[in-house]
Order: sequence, then structure tokens, then C-alpha cells
Amino acid sequence: MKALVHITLKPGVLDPQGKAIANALTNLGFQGVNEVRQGKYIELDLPDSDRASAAASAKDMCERLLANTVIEDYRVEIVDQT
Amino acid sequence: MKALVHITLKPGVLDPQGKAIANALTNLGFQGVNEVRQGKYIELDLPDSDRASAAASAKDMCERLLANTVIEDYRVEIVDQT
Amino acid sequence: MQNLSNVTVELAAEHGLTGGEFARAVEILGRTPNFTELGIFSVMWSEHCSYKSSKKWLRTLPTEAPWVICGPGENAGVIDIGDGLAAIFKMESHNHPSYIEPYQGAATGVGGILRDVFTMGARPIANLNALRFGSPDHAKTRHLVSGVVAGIGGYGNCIGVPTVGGECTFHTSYDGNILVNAMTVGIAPKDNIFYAAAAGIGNPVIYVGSKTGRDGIHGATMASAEFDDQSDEKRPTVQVGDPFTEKLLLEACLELMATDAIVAIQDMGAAGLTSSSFEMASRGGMGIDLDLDQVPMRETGMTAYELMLSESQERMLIVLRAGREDDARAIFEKWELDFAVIGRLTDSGRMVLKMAGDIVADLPVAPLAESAPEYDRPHRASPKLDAIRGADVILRKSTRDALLALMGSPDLCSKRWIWEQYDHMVMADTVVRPGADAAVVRIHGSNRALAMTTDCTPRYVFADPVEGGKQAVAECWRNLSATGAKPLAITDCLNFGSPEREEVMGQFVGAIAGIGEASRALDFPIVSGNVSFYNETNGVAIQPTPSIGGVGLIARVDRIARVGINAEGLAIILLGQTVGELGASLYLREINHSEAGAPPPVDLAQERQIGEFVRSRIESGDVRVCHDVSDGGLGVAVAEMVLAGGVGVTMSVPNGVDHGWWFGEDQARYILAVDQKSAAQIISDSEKVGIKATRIGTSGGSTLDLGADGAITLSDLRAVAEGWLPGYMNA
Amino acid sequence: MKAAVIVFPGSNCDRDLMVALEQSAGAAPTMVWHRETTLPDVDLIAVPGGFSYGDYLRSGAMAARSPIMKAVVEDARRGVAVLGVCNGFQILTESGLLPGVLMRNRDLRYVCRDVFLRVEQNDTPFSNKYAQGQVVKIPIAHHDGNFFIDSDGHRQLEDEGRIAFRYCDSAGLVDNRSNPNGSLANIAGVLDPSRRILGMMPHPERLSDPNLGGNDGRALFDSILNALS
Ligand SMILES: Nc1ncnc2c1ncn2[C@@H]1O[C@H](COP(=O)(O)OP(=O)(O)O)[C@@H](O)[C@H]1O
Ligand SMILES: [Mg+2]
Repeated sequence: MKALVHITLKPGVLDPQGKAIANALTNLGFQGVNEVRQGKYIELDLPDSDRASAAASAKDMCERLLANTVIEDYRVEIVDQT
Repeated sequence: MKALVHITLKPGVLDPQGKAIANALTNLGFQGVNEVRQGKYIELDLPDSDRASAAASAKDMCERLLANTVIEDYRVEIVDQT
Repeated sequence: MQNLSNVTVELAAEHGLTGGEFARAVEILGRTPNFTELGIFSVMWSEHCSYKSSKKWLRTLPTEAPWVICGPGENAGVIDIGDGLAAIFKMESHNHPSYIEPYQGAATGVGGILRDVFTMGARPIANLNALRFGSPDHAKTRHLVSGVVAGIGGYGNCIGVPTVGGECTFHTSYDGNILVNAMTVGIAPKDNIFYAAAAGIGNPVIYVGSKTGRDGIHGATMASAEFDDQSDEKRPTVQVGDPFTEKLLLEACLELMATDAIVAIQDMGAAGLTSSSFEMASRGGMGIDLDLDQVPMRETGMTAYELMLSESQERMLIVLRAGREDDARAIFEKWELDFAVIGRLTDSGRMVLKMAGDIVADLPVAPLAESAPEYDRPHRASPKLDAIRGADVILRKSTRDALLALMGSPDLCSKRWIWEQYDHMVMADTVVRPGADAAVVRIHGSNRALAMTTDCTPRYVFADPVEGGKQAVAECWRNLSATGAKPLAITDCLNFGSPEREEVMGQFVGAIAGIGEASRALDFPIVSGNVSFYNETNGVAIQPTPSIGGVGLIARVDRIARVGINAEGLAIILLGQTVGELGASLYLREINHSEAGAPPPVDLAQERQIGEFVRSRIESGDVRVCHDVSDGGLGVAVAEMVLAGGVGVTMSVPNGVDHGWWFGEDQARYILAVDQKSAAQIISDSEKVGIKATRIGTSGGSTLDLGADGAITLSDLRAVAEGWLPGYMNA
Repeated sequence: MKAAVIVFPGSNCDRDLMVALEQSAGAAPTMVWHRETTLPDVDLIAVPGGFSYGDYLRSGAMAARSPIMKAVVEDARRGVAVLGVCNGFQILTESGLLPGVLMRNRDLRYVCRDVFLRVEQNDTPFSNKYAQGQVVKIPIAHHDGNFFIDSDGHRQLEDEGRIAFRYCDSAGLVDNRSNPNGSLANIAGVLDPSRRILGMMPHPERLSDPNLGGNDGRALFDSILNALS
């Protein structure tokens, strides 16, 4: 099973990278970009054979390492191996 | 319109971050994690009012700034403002 | 044996081998090489690995001195620095990869040169980098500067080696071919240096570090081919650097080196497993059997060809004493690195590669190395140009305005924006940080230090390759002397266009002649180096750029000179002759938009005499403030001293001088700032030995007072000098 | 005073910190490898700068979950003093010993240079040899030093006097121009409620020797010696 994990900053948490990207885009001539938020996207190739257990372990990984839950939210999606 | 952009390393390109995360997960006791790949996830809040033009400008942004197309692939998805 | 049939002259040509080279390969083997063997021939005989166009000339360079422990030919040069220690250093180019992918190209350049140094047993103590970018107006320049600097910092900062110096200049000739030259200096116990010559039949060959992927296959041939308009699209796989793994590899190798398990060790750089295994075997006159199935692989389905040519980073090849495998394995496992026994040394004199039970390549080692092609390419000397002096130029700006324009020009402005992105203090031994003539790094736990710098003035080399070659060495020597260091040895990184063009080859031959002459005259031997040809696009070559990296020794860190004028009432003294040479000067280029004229001639005897005099006065403690005069001449040198120390100067300008006096780039000159008492003594001492010494000003206040030409406040000067690069990068 | 310095595989200021501690305390600290699970009996645990595990994912994240950090957290809860410098600060926030996070620098670039700090609290084991409000020069070298905490957390830090150092100019002025990385309220170092745990981005160990361009970091190590022996 594959777990696709999105980690994003919680609303209200400052995002220096997103802000800098927005600036750079404006400098490149893209007008009116309102906001940019940068997060992480992690693909995990897991040994679990059913979706529920894969989802549970991916969630556990997020809680324990992948996300800093003080400032970050995460979202896990399970897909069959391609 | 909102553009959701996924930036991932091209297949075959070394992912030092993914490798280190996989190691750390193993050390934390998660068994059998085969591979981890880390990418970026960027949310852009764009001024465009139709999907086609939002997609086009997001693609342009990827080519010109967001992705390093020598080693990275990108994927753009357009969603209505939430 | 596989693929016997499909290797043709055409396929060989695609691999960069000429018809003659291919014929020689067939002759050596007594048959047509298979595809894997062709790949091996192509990288081993590439310009990058074989030095086929440069060998003849490199042999003419002086490489010996009583303090040289190991000259060119090994991974890096080794010199004796006393107290049982050796300094190990080298500079290398990573030009083409950095143009294609600036961050990773520059990062892996740093990674590669670090491995060259620690593979010999040294702990790296400093990095430097010499950078050449295209015109600031060129569309790509900003992106390249930003990526290269971030990449150098990203790698060096993470591994924890301070990046303490370098150069960064701009010229339109680099628009399509930037130069990224990285240098590493390390320190090792003198009696525990590691070499790459394999020995001991039956000894195991070990692979350690990262796994092998399909990275940068054909990097070595890429580094040996010119660009054309399509190269942007071709975008060959570039390597990605992993500085964290390199840090582990460094610590693990040093740990293993503290035992006596290693017979030979060689990093896998350009042409990866091929060149490392071949070089080890050929240096030791050994044969080698490799079982490619044992190579740690990152991807599935890799072929022998790919495994042999991959340029995956952070890997090493080691020959161990038989029976020490387990000790070594334990160390690499502790550091969480791959470790595999992939072969044995043999007495066959052949390199035999096996995969899945088949022999996939079988090549004779010595013939392949010995009959590597060597060319005496036709070369044409550059035409001699006339000198240009003050009287020959139209005055376009006042002294004051010209000085401000120069201080704010891309080449002369402060490079703080760059070095602040480099951790230049980690290891807590950086005594003189970037921004001076040479960086000074203390030898850990002692009161001694090494001074180091990189130098080259490409516009001089372009105008007159011989004088330019001399000047690069002389300036390097001078920058070390200005800190009080005794210059010991140099590494060079020779960046040129295509050697297949007579005028480029002429530049190369001329520059080598000049470098050799200066290095002999200054007792400053060349102990390591690198050649990078084919730096050209659509037939337009870069300005010839032989970067010179120098290392000197400081006996007492409390007896060094610094650039900054930091006290009031000091006498400012100029040592050396001023004729006012403006040919090929920055003044001419920036103010009069002309790149004409002969560069300033280099008088090596004077260079040596004045440099030694200066050093003796720094060593005696009489001189604590000193700066050499180079780009931009006297005016710029004084302005830099004022900015570095924060105290102004009132110049005493001799009567009747013109812009040649202010901005001429005459060589062999230093500026000292000393107290009044020592001033008289120094002037009379220098005159006694025939060194011209002129008092040109007095320190004090917060302006640089140019006499009749007006004054500049320190804050204006600082705003101009510090403003250009950040302004450019943030635009 | 007995000290331990934690060594992660990518630590690169471990030696620098050891030298500075030894210089003040007269005795070399014990170096403790990240795979250990217990610490020797010490008065101070120092977590050095560097790139503990390459600083991949988030600075300090993987180090905070390494075996030795369990022991560090336990000993800290028992009252052993803990100093985290640079990456060490990032590790202490990731492990929950200190509040807040260290995000990417405001302008996204790594920055290495001397900065000025104002000593905001001198009644701690780490700063008793400085004067309250003293301005000191100490270098920074980091990519992720942009301190952030939510407004309640910030208020709490201010109210409880737990901001140890703030970035300022040479005259002690704390403003946006003297902020090198975008840190909230120019915060350069914070204390835990017991004031026995300090995390700071600047590197006092790098300016503890006049040959290196300054000695203002020395007093921090002397303070520790003074408080803990
Ligand atoms: N790419 C760079 N990396 C680090 N330091 C640099 C770089 N470019 C320039 N510098 C530093 O800026 C200072 C001035 O450089 P330069 O003008 O080349 O000196 P000089 O004329 O004495 O050779 C030196 O201290 C040099 O080390
Ligand atoms: Mg100089």
C-alpha cells in the first residue's frame, strides 16, 4: 500500500516560504497572487496489506515524526500500489 | 481559483530527505517501510476566474519558479475557492 | 561476453572517441569492445580523466620543494607544515553541471573536492570557491548566482566545514559557461597519509557510502564536450548531493583510517566506479576482479554499463588488508552506510567484471592506461598588446566618482551577500574571515595557522596568457604574504575553451608557461590541480581562467596582519613601484568601457623581494595592518582598508599624478598602516634594500579624503560597496 | 561542574562546544553518542549545533526522536540544566522541552554573521555573568532560526520573563532592522519555566576566544560554571 501524506501549516501560522514565493512570483510579473502556502508531500511505500492498517500506521508516523502537530496539520490518503 | 501544486522528484533522482525519513521511521520501530519520497505541496490563491487560465498560469509558475524541471516533475490541480 | 556485434565506430563517436582512439581500443583488446567496455574506454580516455590535451604541458610545471610530500597525481597534494602535520589540498571544477543545475551542480562540486581531500586521510578544515558568472545583464545570471551560492553553502554548511574564501566576478564571456571551482584544505598526521595504489594479491576491494543509482551517467564526457544551443534541452541526469551522508562517510573513513586496515583508498568521482577501480589497479600494477552483483544499488535492473559509469555521489572504494573486512564493516554499519565486498585484487593485470555469472568486461589495465591518447595540439600565441598609461586615456570621471563607481562595480563590490550564506566559522578556528586578502584558519589546538586564497585575473590572461599566468600565481603569493603567512604551495584549476582551437590552445600553453615561471621564481610549487576544457558555447570561449589556490603557513596567530585600518594617526605607506599601468584594468573596463591594452607586467624578483620584506615585518610584530594592491589599484586598495577597519584616511597625493596613479594595477605592491615611529624605520629599511616606499596618507576621521579630488564619507563608501550585490540579487 | 555534550551523526559544533565548556570548567565534558539510552551523572547537558540528521524533514525533528533524547528529557525533568545551541535549540523545541518552533529564515537564506544580542534575563544559570540589558556580540549561523509561537505562548514568555536574549543593534535597539531572521519579537533565546533549560540560536562557543574576533560568548560558559558547581 502507498500512503500519500500532505502536511500543511495550520491556519494562522506564519509561512515564510509561502510568503517569499508569493513575492518572487510577483517579481516575475504574475499579478494578483493572493496567497501562497507551502507544505510537504510525502509518499510512503508501506508493507501493510489492507487500507485500514496502512492508514493507521501512516497516521501514527505523522503524529510521531512527520508532522510537528504544534504548527502543522496532516492528511493521509491510501492508494493501492501502482 | 486555487491551484494545488505537487512537486516531486523525477523517478531515479536521489532523494536524500526521503532516505533519511525512511531510516528515522525504521529507528522509531516502523518495520518494512520500503521507500519514502518527499516532495512539496504548494497552494496558490490565484486571481484568475476560469479554470483554464488558472491552470495555465500555475503551469507557467511551475516552469519558471516553483519546480526545478531538471530534477523535478510537477502536477497542477485547480479547485474552486473554498 | 555480451553485445559484441553492435559496437561500431559511430557508437564510439557518440561516446566521444575519435576513429583513431577507437582503433587503438580494438588493438589493445585484440577484438571489438562490447558496450560496457566501450563505456569504460570512453570515460577513461575522455579529456576529463585522461588529460590528453594537457598532459604534455602539465609536465613542465614545477612540483617539488623540500616541504612537498606528494605532488600531482594523487587525489590531492600534500605538504609538510611542521609539528608532524601535513596540509592536503586541491581545487576542482564543476562548471558544466553547475550551469545545468546550479544548486546541485555546485553542491556536488563541493562534495567531490571534500572527498578528494579526506580520501587521503585529512580532516577538511576549510573550503574556498572561485566563481565566474556571465554579465549581470544576462537573463540567466541571477538565477545561476543564487543557485550556485545556495548549493555551495547547502553542502559545506551541513557537513560542517567552514567556507572561508574565494572569488566572484562577472564577464560576458561566461554567459553560457559559468565557472564553479571548489577548493578544500585538510590536515592529516604526516605519517598517516593514504594513497590510491592498490597492493596485495587477494586483498578485498570494498565499496562504501551511498548506493549506486543512474545519476549523471556520462558526466565525465559531458565535462569534456562543448555546449550548443540544444544542451539546455538535453538536460542530462544531474547528481543530487547528500551532505549528511558525506558527513557520515567522512567520519567513518577517518575512523577506519585510525586503524591499519586500509591498503589503498580512492573516492568515486567523475566516471565513478570505472575510474576509481582502474586508477587503483593501474597505480599499483595490479589486476582486479569485480563482482558487480555485489554493488549496492538504488534502482532495479541496472546494467553493468550503468553501474560502471554512474556518478552517484558519496561513495568510496577501499582496498583492505585481507581479514579486516569485519572490523571495517562494523565501522560503516555504525555510521549507517552501505558496505560491500565487491572484488579482489589479482595478479592478472586485467580488470575483469562479472555480473550474473557472466564476464561482462575484460580489459588489460596497464595498456589501457599507458596507451591513453596524448595530443600535442596545434597552438597559436596571442598577439602582444601595447601598454596603456594614464596619459593615454580620456578622463571620463573625477577621481572621486571613478572610485565610487569602481567600489560599486560587480567585480569589486563586497561579496558579503555570498559569504554570509556560508558558515565560515564552524570548527571555531577561523581567525581571518572572508573579506580579507587571504583567510586564516588556525590549526586546531595550536597557535599556528594556515592562510589560504584563490586568485586569477582572467582579463589579464586573455590579454597576455604568459603574463596573466604569472600574475595569477604572483597575486596568490602576495595575498598570502599580506597576512604574514609563508606561501608554501598551490593547486590550480585551469579553465579554458576548446583545446581543438589553436588560439585557445595557445592561451593554455602561454598560461602554463607563466604559471610555471612564477611558481619557480617564488618557490611556490604546484602540488595538485585540474583541467577543465571546452568551456565554450557556439564557438565562443570563456576568458582563459587558470584559478590558483594557495596555502601558506603562519607561525603565530597573534602575529598576523589584517586589512582594516582601525586606529587614528597611522602612517599609510605604499611599498613598490607605481608606473600607472591601465591596460586590461578594471578602471578602463568600468569607467571607459574598454578592455584594451597589455596587462601590468609581473616582475617576479621584485614580487619576491617585497613580499618577503613585508612578511618579515609582520612576523616581527611591527606591521599589523597590510593589504596588497590588485584590481582597481591604489585607490581601491585604500578604500577597502578604510571600510574594513572603519577609520578614514587623508591621502597625500604626489603632485602631477593622473588616474594611472590612482587606479593603475601595477603588481608587487602592498599598503601598510603603521604608527609614526615604525613608519620612518620601515621607509628607511626598505629604501636600504632598494624597495620603493612612499608615504601616501594618514589615518583618522570618518572620511576618505582624496586631496584636491574631494572626499568620500565612510557611510557613502560603504553604501556603494555593500549595495551592489544584494541590490542586484533582490531586483 | 560535570557536563555532557550530545553527539548526533550530523552534529558539527560538538567539538566547538566541548572546547568552550572545557575552557571555562577546566574539565572536558563527556561526549554522548545519540544511540545511547542513558546519560552519565552530570550538572549540564549541552545539545550542540549542526545538522543532526541532515536537518531533513524539519530541523531537529529526527534528532528529537533519537534514543538519547528520552534520557535528556527525563534528566531535564529532574532538574538537570540543559543548553541547546542552534540545532540544539531546534531539537529542544521539537522534543517539547521548549515552546515554539524555529522556521525558515524570513528571506529563506542561510545566514552566518555576528549579531548583537541584548541580555534580557541575567538571573539564570546561563547568564549570571552578564549584566541585565548588556549588549553582546555573538555569531549566528543557521537556515531555520525564525522563532515563532502563537500569541498566547508569546504573552506567557513575556510575562514570565523567559525570553533570554533578543537580537538588537550595537546600541541595544531591538527593531526589525536588527532582526536577522524574522524571529517573533526578535527572540534569540528562550527559557523553560524552571529557567534551567535554555535554547538559543546564536553560537556563544564561536566567540569565546579573542583570536576569533571576540570573547563575549565566554561569560555564558563562565555563568554555567558559576551556577552549577
Ligand atoms: N565566492 C566567494 N566565497 C567566499 N568568499 C569570497 C567569494 N568571493 C569573494 N570572497 C571574498 O571576498 C574578499 C575579496 O575578494 P577578492 O576581491 O577576490 O580579493 P583579492 O583581490 O584580495 O584576491 C576575499 O576575502 C574573498 O575571500
Ligand atoms: Mg588581495
